[in-house]
Amino acid sequence: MNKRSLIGEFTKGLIEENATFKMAIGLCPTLAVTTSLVNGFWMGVAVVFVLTFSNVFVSILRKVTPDQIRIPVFVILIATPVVIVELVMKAYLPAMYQILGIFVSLIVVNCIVIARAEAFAYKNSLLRSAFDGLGIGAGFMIDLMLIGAVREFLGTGTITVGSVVLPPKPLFEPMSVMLTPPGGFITLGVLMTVLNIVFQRAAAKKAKTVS
Amino acid sequence: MADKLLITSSPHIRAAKTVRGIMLDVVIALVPASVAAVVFFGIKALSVLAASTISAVLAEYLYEKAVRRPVTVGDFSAAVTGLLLGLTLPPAVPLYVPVVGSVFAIVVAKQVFGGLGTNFVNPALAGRAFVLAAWPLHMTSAWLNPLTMDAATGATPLHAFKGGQAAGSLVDLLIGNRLGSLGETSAIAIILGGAYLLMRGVIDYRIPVAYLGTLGFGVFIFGKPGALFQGDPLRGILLGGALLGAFFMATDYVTSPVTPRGRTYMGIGAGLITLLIRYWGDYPEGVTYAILLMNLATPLIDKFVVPKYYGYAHDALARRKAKEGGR
Amino acid sequence: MQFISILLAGVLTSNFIFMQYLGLCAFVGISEQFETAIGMSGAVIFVMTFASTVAALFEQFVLVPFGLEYLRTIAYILVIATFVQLVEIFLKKTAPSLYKALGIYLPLITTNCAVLGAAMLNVKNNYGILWGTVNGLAGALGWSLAIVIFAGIRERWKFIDIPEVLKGFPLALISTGLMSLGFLGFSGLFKTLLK
Amino acid sequence: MVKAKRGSGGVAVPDKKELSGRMPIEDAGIPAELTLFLSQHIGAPSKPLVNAGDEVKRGQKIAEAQGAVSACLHAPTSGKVKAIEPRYQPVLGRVVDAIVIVPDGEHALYEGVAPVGDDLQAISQEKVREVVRESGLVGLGGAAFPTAVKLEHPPGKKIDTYLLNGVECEPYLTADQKLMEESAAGVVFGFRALMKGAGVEKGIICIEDNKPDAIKAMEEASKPYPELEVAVLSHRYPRGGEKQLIEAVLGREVPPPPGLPLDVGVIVSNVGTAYALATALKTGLPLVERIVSVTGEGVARPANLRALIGTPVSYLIDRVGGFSSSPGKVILGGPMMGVSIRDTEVSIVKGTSGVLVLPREAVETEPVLPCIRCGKCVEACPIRLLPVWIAAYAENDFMEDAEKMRAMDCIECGACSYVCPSRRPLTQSIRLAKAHIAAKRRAAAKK
Repeated sequence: MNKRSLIGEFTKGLIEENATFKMAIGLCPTLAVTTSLVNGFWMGVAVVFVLTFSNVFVSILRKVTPDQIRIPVFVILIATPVVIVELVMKAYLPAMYQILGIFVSLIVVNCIVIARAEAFAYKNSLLRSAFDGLGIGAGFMIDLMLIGAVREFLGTGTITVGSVVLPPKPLFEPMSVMLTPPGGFITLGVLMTVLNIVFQRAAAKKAKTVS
Repeated sequence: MADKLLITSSPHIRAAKTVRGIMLDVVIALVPASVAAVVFFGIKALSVLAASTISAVLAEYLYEKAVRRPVTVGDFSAAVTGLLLGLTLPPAVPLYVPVVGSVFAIVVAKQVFGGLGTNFVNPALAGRAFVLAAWPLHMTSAWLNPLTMDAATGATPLHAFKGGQAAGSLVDLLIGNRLGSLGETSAIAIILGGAYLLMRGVIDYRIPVAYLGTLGFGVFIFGKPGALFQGDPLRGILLGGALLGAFFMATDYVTSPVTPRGRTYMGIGAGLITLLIRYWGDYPEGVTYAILLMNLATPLIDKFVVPKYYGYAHDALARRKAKEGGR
Repeated sequence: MQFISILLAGVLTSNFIFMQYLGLCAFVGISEQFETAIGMSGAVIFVMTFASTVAALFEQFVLVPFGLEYLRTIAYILVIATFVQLVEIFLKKTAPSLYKALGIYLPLITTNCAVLGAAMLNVKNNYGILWGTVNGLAGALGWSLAIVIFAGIRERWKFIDIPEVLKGFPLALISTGLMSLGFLGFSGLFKTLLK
Repeated sequence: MVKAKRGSGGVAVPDKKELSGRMPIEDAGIPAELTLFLSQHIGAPSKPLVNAGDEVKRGQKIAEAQGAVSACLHAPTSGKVKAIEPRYQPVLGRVVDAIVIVPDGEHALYEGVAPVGDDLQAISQEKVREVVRESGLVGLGGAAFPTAVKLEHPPGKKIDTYLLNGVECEPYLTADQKLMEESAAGVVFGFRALMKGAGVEKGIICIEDNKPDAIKAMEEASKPYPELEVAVLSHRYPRGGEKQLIEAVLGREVPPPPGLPLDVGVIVSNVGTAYALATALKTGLPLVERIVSVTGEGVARPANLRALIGTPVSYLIDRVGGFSSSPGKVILGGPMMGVSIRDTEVSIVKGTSGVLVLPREAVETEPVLPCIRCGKCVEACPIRLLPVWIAAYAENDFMEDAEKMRAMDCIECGACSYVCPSRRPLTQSIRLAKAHIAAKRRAAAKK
C-alpha cells in the first residue's frame, strides 16, 4: 500500500473513512447529543481533542506496549485526555457540559477512539497518527453537526448558533419528534441512506471517468 | 390442442380470496366509520380522510417508481393504510398532519422494509405515533363538536371517564355523538365494519375478542379511581380508540402473529398495555402504542408460540421414555 | 416501591437503547442472530448488574473519601475492565458451561458503553450501592429486552428484497427508530403512582 | 353412528360433486389398446409373465409381484400382447416398462378365474390374504399402496379398528360415492373380508355428510353386522387423508413419519378396494377395472365410468362426449392432489380415481404476490405445521431450517396453496424441500 501524504491522512477521515457514514461506529453520542448543531459542534471538538491525543500517546508508546495488555493500556491512554476534556468543559462551558452529560465521559469507550488506536496509531508514526486522529475527529465532528443541524431545523424550525437564528421565524410547524430518540434514529438512518446513494453515484461516476 | 395443456404442481384450484379482495373488504368495512365521521364532522373530516388516503397512495406510487419496483397501489393496501391513519386523527388537525403521517407510514414504516408483508409495525399506527410525537398539541386538542362542527375546548369524554365521571349516555357513545378522533367516535359504525370483516373471514375473531375482553376486564377492576372492581367496562371499551384498534389495527396480517394461539396472546398483550398507558402513563389513550408494542413482540410470539404438530404426543412420549431410560 | 420504579424505568420508560442511546454498537452489531443476542443479553445482565455494584463501592470507599471524583472516568473504566477480566477467569474455573455460553461476549462488554453509562448514571442520580445495583440490573434488562426484540425482527429480514443503500445500518437505525416510537408510549408510566 | 370430531386444520373447498354424481355408473367399454405399467405405484416394479405376441385372457395374471411393496398385474380383457416397452407413467412422472395389450373384442374370461365363495364364515383368514395378494389389490384411493402389505401386518402390532374410507373429500370426484350408493352390499362384504384378513374385530365406515344417499345405503347394508358402524364427517378438505381420518374418527394421531396407522392400531382402506376384494371373492376376477370419475367443466357429459386398468385418458374423455370447450388442464385424480398431464394419450393406473378436465379460462395463472403473513395456511394445515415459514425457507434454499420446521411431515394435501391469497405455491416449495431433504438423508445413509 502506498503511504499517504500527511494531508491525505487527514482528509481520508472526512469522507473515505468517515466514522459515522462509512464505518458506522461511535453511534451512541452521534444520536444522544445531536439535538442541535451547536451541541454537535462541541461534542465534535471534544472527540477531536481526545482522538488526536489518544492517537499521539498510543503512537509514542507503541514500541514499549506489550501486545497482550495493549487494550487496557489504550483505555488508560484514552481516559487521560477524556478526563482533561471533562475538567476543562466543566470549568469553562458548564452549560454545555450539562447538556452533553455522561456522553463526554463515555468517549472513553467510544469505538472510534479505540478503533483508531488499535487499527492505526498502534502501527504508525506519531505525526501520521496525529493527523489521522485530527482527520477522523474532524469527520466525526462534521457528521455530528450535520445530524444536529437536520434535527434542530426539523425539530425547532430554526437553527440557532449563538445569537444568530436562521431562518428568523420557523417556516413550518416544528416537529418536536425530531428531538426525541425516535427522531434521532430515523434521521440518522435516512441520512445514511441518502449519503449511501451519494457515495454510490460518486463511485459510479469515478468508475466511468476512469474507464 | 393437447400439447397446449397446462402442467402445474397441485393443487389445481385456488380459493376465491386474493390480497386485493381482502384489502377491498377492509376498505368496505371502513365505509360506515368514514361516513359517520363525515356526518358528524363535515367537510373537515372529508378533507382529512382524503388527504391521508391520497398521500398514502401517492407515496407508495412514487417510492416504488423511484426504486424501480412493480407498483402495488392496485392491491389497495396503501389506501387502507391512509384511510386508517386518517380515521385516527382529530377532526380539526391542519392538513399537513395527515399528509406527513401517511408519507411516514408508507415510506418509513413499510416500503423501506420491502413493502407489504415485510414491514414489522402497522404503518398506519406508526404514522399516527409519529405525528403524535411531532405535533402533540394538534393531536390532543384539535377537536370539533359533533354536528355543530365548532371548535371544542375541553377534554374528550375518555378523559372525563378516567376521572370517574359518567362521560355521556351510552346511546351517544354508540352513535358517535361525542368528541374524539374521526373514526373512533361512532361505535356502531366500527362494530358494523368489524362484523363485516369477521363474517367475510378476513380477520380472526381471537384478536378483537382477546383485546376488548382484556381491556373491559381491566377497566372493570381499575376503572374507578380509588376503588377496585367498580369500573364500567362497556364505556371503557366504547370510549377512546380501542374498538377501531381491535378490529382494524391489531388484526393487520403482516404485523400480527400467524398462529391462532399467538393471536390470542397478541390481543391480551395489547389489552394490558392499553390499560397500563391509559391509567398509569402520560398519554390519555394507549391503543396506538399498545398495538405498536405488540407488533414488536410479534416475531417473538411467532417464534415461540407454535402449534404442536400432528403426532407430537408420540415424540414427546418417546423423549420422556428416553430420558427415564437414560437415568 | 423504589425497587419497582427503578426497574420499570430501566426496562420501559428510559430503556437504555430506545431512550438513552446507550450500548448501540453492540445492539446493532450482535442482533443479527437470535441465539447470539440471547447470549450477549445474559452476559450484559451479569456484568452490568455487578459492575454497577463494584463501581458504586469504589465510589463510596475510594473516590469520595480521597476526593478523587475528578478521576471517576478513568477509575471506572479500569474497575470495569478488571471486573470483566476477573469474571472471565472466575467463570472459566467454576462454571465452564456458563463460560462457554457467555465467554466470547465478555471481552466485548468492556467497550459496551452501556456498562460504563450505567455506572455513570448511578452517580448522577445519587443511587448509592443498593439502588445502583438495581439500576444496573434494570438497565441491563432493558437493553436485553431491546436486543431480543430486535433480533426477532431481524430474523425476518433474511429474505427481504430492498435497495442496497438501505441494507445494514440504515435499515437497523430506521427500525430502531420505529421501535423507540413504540416505547414512547411508556413515558411517564407510574409517575403518578410513585409520587 | 359415530359422531366424528372436527380434526385439525383443513379448508372449505367447493363441492362440484353434482357434475358427475347424478348419473349411474356406466361401462367404459374396451379401448383399442391398453397400457399396463409394471410400476403402477411406488415400490418395486412387477415382473412380466408374458412376452410380446402372447394371447392373454381377462383376469389372467401377466406380471408377478416382486419385493415387499409390490402387487401383481392381470389382463383386463382378452387380446394379444403387442409389446413390453417403456412408456410414460404420468403419476410417477417418468418412463417405465409397460405391457401393451391389443384387445380382440371377445372379452373372454381366463379359465383360472373361479369364485372363492360368498360366505365369509367358510373362508379362512389365510385364504382372504391369498386372494388379496393374488388379485393385485392396491389402495384405490389414490396412493395405490398394496393392500396385502396392510393386512399382513407384523404380529407385534395390535390392531383394534379398521376404517373404511368413503370420505372422498376431493372436489369433483364421485367414484367412491357412486360405488357406495349402487353397490353398498358389495362394499360391506368386501370390508368384512378385509377385516377378516387383517384379523380386526371392529370396523367403521367413514363418509362425509355431503353424500346423504351413500350414507343411507351404507347404513342399510351394514345394519345386520354389529361389528360395523358408520361415521358421518363434516365436509372439509382433506378429511379423507389417512391421518386426518384417524384423528377425526378415533381421536388418535399417527406418529410423525415414518409412523404408520398400524402404530396406533388402525388400518385404513378405500371403499373401492373393499369392493374389488368382494368381486375377487365372489367371482374370482382380480383387480382389472375400477370406477373413474371423468368430470370437470371441461367435458361435455361428466360421468363415472367403469374402466379397464390401462385405458387411455383420451378414450375416457371421448366416452363422455369429449371436451366441451378448449381444455386448460387435464388432471389424473382430484383438483387438490391430482397430477396434471401433458397429453391425453397416457393411460390410467390402478390408483386413478378421476380424470378431471378444467377449461382454459379456469386455469389462468394469477401472479404470485409477496406473502402478507395472513396465517391462513397455518390455520389450513392439517398437520399443524407452519407452511408460511417452511415455504419461505425452501424458496431461499435454507433447507436445514425447512427440515427443522418439519417439512418432512407434510402430506402435500395442497390446503395451504389453496387458501393463499397471495397465490404462493407453498405446497410446491415444501415438496421441493422434501425432495432435497430426502436426497440428503439418502446420501447420509449411504455413508
